[in-house]
Amino acid sequence: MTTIHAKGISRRDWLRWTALLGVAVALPGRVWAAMTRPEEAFGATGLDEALAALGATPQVHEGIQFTTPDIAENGAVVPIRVEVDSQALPNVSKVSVLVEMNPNPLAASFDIPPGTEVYIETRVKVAQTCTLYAVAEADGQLYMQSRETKVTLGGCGG
Amino acid sequence: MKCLTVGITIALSASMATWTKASDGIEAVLQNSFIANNQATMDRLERDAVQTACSAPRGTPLDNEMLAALREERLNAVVLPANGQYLGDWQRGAEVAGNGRGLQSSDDPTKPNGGNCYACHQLAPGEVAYGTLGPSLTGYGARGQSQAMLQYTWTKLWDTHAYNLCSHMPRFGAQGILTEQQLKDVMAYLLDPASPVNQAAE
Amino acid sequence: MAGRIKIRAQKKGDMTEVKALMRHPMETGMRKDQAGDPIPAHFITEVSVFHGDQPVMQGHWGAAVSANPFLGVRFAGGESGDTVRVVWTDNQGGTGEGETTIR
Amino acid sequence: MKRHHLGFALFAAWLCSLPLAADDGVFDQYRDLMGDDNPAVFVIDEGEELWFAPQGPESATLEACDLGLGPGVTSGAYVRFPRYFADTDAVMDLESRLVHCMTTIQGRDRETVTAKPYSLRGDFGTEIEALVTWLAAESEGAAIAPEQTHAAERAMYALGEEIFFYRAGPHDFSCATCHEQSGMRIRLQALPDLTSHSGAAEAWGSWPAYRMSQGLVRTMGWRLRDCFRQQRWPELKMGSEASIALQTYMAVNAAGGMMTAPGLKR
Repeated sequence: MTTIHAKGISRRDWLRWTALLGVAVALPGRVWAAMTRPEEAFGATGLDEALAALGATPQVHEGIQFTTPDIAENGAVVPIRVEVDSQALPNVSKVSVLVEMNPNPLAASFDIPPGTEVYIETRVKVAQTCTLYAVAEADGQLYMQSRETKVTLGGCGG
Repeated sequence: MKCLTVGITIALSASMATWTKASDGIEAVLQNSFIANNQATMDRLERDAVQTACSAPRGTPLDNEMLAALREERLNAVVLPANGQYLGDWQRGAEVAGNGRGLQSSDDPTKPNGGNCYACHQLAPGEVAYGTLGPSLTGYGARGQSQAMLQYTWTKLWDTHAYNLCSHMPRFGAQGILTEQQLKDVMAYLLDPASPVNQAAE
Repeated sequence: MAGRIKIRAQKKGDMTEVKALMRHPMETGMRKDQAGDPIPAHFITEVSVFHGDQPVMQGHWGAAVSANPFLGVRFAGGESGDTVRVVWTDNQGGTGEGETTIR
Repeated sequence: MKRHHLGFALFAAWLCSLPLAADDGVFDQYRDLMGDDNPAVFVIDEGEELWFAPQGPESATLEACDLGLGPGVTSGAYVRFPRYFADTDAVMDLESRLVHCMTTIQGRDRETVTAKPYSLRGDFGTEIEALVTWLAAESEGAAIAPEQTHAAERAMYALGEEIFFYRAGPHDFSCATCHEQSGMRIRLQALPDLTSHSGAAEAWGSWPAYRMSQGLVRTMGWRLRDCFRQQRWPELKMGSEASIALQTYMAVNAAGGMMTAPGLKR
């Protein structure tokens, strides 16, 4: 993994990820996951509560590029993309996606080891028209971008 | 292919033999092909005079006299509001216009039916999810609230066939889809100057 | 038939782009079935992407990720023929795993 | 290895089959972001496995099932449906033919195999849905060419046309209410004109389809049943004469169009 060293990984991070890897090989998924899953944030039922559980109040940062559709054909499947410009915002180690009006706003959280571009695409459920947030953690600080996505009624409405 | 929007168009251009009823076997086929499900019972497959007259496949010759008589009959059967009051609450009317449920096998029969106006019509300019099967009704209130206008609009909602035989629109009053109060609320949603239908887009 | 994953991994310059589609219902636990009984929550909680033996991303998911989830990530490096592996576990103890080689 | 490219091919086909923006392109950005991955690829695999899985009292696979092109011939079979089968002396759609094979070849109970052909809320796919999805994929790229040689097939078309325009129920809805005009939509959903070749080809050619709102692949049999639910009619029975007649009407109007199923829909 010369690429990882070339990117200037800290010794601490390297040890953490190799340790995780060791566990992962022995026990796929379950154990190492439990070490880092933000349970409290997932259980939060309001946006502020979820953000508080993730750490602190995030600052808006232009280095985060957050793409969601302005209008979604269907709230059950809303495609989202989070990209972080590592020049503008280096050392991002975690990215979270929140949907303001969902029963539990935190939809997903991603741990990013050094060497992985911060580029994540997935699809989330959006219960109703509201604001979506992408929150990035770098060097212990939280940064964010937000986007409104309108969810429309489709078909015959019944 | 030419697009015929309403049956009356077909009716006026027809001449030869007449469309009265589908082939004899179709009722039996439908009885064997469907099964009652909750409130969607089998008697719903039986057609009344309007449904039968308006089931002609495209290009079928029609009986103009029969159709004209049927339209007249529908017009005479319209029930105007008992107290002469046509306008209810536009805010409740907005709910009726946006609600697509009611009378389906999957619907709760204890809940009020919707009118589902937005399925086919544009109404408030701020709502982007509107259908185009019917004409846009945005700014409908500009037509005013004269007695003639109130009665015309009520009649369209009560039984569209009174004016436009074989229109695609449901007979919200005549078929008991909406209550008299709901119809008044929809009337207000269309005609009240304060209704979003009659506001400029944001 | 949960458990399956379709993966594509493609070289893009000095990056590798991974796209994975997972077979999973992602039930929130808040829906009711036709009879009105609650449908139990059933969703992927953890998903990881490996390049060879190296982890390149770990996701923690809630029930708000869509059914049959899609995940796209990019990592530095990767050569044609290298193995990319995606594994997940769900809240009912189910697991899924799939792998492919970089094209 | 063919299957690996299937998703991409399907997507390309789907792009080509997109309706001419009755929705004014409002979802273009959404669809761009969605990209090219159709979860129906899983259901295709599941259907293929079910075809080759021994089942029922006879512990038989469906390989002896004749879909019209001879026992076991699956490639290109779907685009010829609905069609007349001499062994049952009936015009059948794919779903009812599969039920026939399950009962005659595998010895399974008809009531059981037809008890729940389509997923209900909370289900994650049925055997019929998977088999139909795989068999549709086995006709991917083929021209829609339903049989119209037997008198019974032509009678089915005529019956289908009549049912298409038959208005009934408290809302006076027929199929034609929503599907006899071009370029219209309900809410934001574009409606195919099923009386026209292009509309019928687009619709018939894209079912079965993965419905994103439900996280499931749905078949044309389900599509019709759900249309009638929304028409406020009673429930359409799977494999019923009315269902097969309407499918014949659509398929014949669609003849010459391309099979692109399984589609990807709202």
